[in-house]
Amino acid sequence: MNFIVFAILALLAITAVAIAKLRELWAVIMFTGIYSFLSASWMIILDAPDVAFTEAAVGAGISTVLMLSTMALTGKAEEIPRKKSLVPLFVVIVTGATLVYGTLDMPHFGSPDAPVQVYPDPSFVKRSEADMHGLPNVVTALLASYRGYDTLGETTVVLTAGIAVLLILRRNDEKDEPTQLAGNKTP
Amino acid sequence: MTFESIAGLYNYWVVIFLMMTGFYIVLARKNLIKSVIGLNIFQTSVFLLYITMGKVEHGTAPIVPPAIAEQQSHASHGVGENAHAAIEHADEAHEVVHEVAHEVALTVADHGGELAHASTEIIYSNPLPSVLMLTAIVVGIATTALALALVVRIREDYGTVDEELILELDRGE
Amino acid sequence: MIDAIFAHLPILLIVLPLMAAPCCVLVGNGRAAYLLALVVSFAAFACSVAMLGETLQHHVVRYELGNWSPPYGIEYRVDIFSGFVMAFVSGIGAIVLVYAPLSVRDEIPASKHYLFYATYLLCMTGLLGMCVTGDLFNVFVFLEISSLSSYALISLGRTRRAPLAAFQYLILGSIGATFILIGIGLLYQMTGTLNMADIAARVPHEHGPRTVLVAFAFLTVGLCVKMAVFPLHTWLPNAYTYAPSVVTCFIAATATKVSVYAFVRLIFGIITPGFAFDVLPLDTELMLFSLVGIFIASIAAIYQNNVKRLLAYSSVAQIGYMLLGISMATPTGLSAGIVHMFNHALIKGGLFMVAGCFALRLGSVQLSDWKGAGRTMPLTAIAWAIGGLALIGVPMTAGFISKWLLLTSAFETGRWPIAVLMLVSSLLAVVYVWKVVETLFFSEPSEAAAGATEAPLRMLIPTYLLIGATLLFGVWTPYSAGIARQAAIVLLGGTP
Amino acid sequence: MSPDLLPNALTTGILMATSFAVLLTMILALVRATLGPTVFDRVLALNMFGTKTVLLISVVSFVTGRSDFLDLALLYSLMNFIGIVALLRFTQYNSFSDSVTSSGESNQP
Repeated sequence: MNFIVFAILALLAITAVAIAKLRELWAVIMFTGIYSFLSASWMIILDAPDVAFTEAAVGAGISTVLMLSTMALTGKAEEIPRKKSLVPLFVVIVTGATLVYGTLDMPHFGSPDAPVQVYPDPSFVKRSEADMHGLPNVVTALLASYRGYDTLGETTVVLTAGIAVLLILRRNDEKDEPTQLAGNKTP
Repeated sequence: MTFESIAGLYNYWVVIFLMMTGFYIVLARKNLIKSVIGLNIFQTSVFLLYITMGKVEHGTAPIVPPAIAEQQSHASHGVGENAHAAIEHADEAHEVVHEVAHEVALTVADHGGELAHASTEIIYSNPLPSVLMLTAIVVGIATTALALALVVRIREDYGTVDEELILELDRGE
Repeated sequence: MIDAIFAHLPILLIVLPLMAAPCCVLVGNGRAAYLLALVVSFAAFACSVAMLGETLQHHVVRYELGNWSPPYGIEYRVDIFSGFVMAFVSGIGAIVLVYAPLSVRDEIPASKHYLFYATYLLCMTGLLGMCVTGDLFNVFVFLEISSLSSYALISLGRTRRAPLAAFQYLILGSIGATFILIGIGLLYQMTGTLNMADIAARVPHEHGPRTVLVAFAFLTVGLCVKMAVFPLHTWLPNAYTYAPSVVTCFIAATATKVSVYAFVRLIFGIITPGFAFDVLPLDTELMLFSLVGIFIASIAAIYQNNVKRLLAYSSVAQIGYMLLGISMATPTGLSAGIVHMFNHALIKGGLFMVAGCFALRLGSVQLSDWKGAGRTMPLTAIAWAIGGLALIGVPMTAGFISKWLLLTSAFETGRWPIAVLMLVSSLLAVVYVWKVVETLFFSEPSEAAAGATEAPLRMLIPTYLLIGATLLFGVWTPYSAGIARQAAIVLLGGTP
Repeated sequence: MSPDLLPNALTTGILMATSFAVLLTMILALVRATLGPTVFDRVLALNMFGTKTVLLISVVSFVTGRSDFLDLALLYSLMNFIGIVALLRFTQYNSFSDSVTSSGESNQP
């Protein structure tokens, strides 16, 4: 199994760098889809098939289509090459170094006595067995019960985004143009 | 820095590298669509960070195999009965009694433990990070959709999606 | 029946605006949506005042959602501090809605009105949700609800720069939110729980503080973006300037305050002040950034010719005062920070309302168009003068109370230089407030101002409600500084 | 996990070899996709990459003995298909987009 993980990690890194380097936007978008696929594959190996499922459908599916259609609306968009500033690179390196520094005291990957695995006791899996009367998929059980309120919030986020997109893209009819346009108005 | 800690942490470092690549794309790119893409990569990598946390060695996905699940649903109803009774129970209640169910119940009978602990020998990874990330993925796509709508709007108004050109247009006003 | 309602107050507060928002979309009519939003926002205000009353009696009100007890389920945890913030956020939300219709009709196309009110309610839901919840991940979810709706609201501005400002805010805001998500993840990894009180109890201070430290740093940076603390404030001036007047009033008065609330919660409720201020030298850093921010933003405000932009820079400066109070970590200092959140919400809300009145009548927020408007629109102009005095911190106004508390705290902790710097920075506020007052009263009327009439009563009354409140809370403080002090004592671990 | 769900040594060996081959193909496809040079090279390479991901998931699900992950592979292939169709549509109707945006601009007098 190990070499599969290594290979997927390497592919992920290559894809990320390729996305940063490439200029043709459509290729970048497709690579973003690939990136989502790859991370979803890794998620399967990390025992999170539900997230992998959603990431593949949402990350690789919906967002790719959204981006491609945006590009269709905005016309051919190629990045204009410019002299690069070093400030972003500096910020990113500092942030990354901070994060790496933070990992030094983390429980090791997969460690069974990490706080995440030992607390709360009984674990979510055990608890949901009793509470959900043996619903097989614990993730679904959690999503709808203990963290059901987050799920309501998630639905609200989608509602917000839907209303917001309507609000932004809706065309103004001629008749209901604002009574005045910016600037001089004498009532 | 021992080899052990490198072996234990390299996953996180790769994830950090991925996150920072996404972050760099957001900061460095002047094309609005590309910024959104960078944001996407950044967020996807954070999902990976969470999922990495939930994984436990020799663990498996927190989906209880159907056979065991059925066994458990019985167990949770019949707490207090002994293991032997449960086997009988399972036998008569299900026409298709799975081997697995049988085995698990037998193991439990050997240990004399409680039925609620029927699945102790399977280690499950922590499901909570998965649950959180399901929410976060949806939040992420909502943000992307909103951002792209704004990009379309900006392009309608300015005729370009390049931030520097737009700022030049604004200065020229 | 009443008991049942009281038992479910915390969730009612969120569910009311949340459910009203899709209803607004469904009715599809601007007027009906407005009435619905108005009723619901006042109901939410009533709920949060009742909630505040509860917390004043019992100190902490807990509500387990779906009866799942923490750490498994999500818990609502309302103490005096959150009750106070909720009360003024929903109160200002309601008053801004009273003010809204004429300005909205002027600035936003009619076909979008019902969507506008729905988004407004969602924004309010998000802000209130951040205050009420006791679960860290839930904070993130509600933060995103409020952020997404505010991006959309800002993009509605009349000029083409509004969508661009919203986009820039979206990018920075999402980076901030992602930082917060990383911070939450690291804290979760070190503790195994997401419940704030539980994290506070379980967070390892001795063993392995490096991860906790980084988690804290990321949460701080993320929240600083949302608070618009000085070096990360770049989104704020454009967003406030180009957003429709009503949106600016609401967001300026509430959104940054709720982020400050989350930050205070983080320091005092999760990481504990001992860790934040003793293990980490956060107090000195925070003080430094806030002082630099106060000065740079105030000076920037002086040079602005767009009144909304001037007020926006002033907001960045005022956030500095709040952080200054928080960083002192004494009961007086913290209560100064908290009461300044409230006072500044009143003052800035009021001043942006004044700007909205002028924008309606003069069609512009450029200072050059406001020349001499004090003669034709005296009531509106006087409201500006009063609000400006409160912003400076003149005695008998609300601004004085918070600055007085800040000064007291600075003296108590022996930080003389800070007291002096604060007084100097108040002089900068005098300069930019006076600049506008001078334009309004002492220059020849511009073409637009000469023909202008007084702002309509429907807008003046809510404006004067907020401006009057700044005078009221300048002399009568049991319900502003008094509650803030109790909240501060509870946050610092005492009993009021 | 019951023993009969897990593959035996020989099967594991074969599965490992398969995944190795699939991964190698994925890397080659990715290289082609990055280098280009023409649009069609890239589209083909990306499509192939997606297909190989589906294969990899299937193999992994057999290695770990959880064949219930196979429906994920199905979803992946579906998404891959949608992505490629969207992409091709875009490359075909590239000119179409211009007319859309120009009509958008004509709204502003």
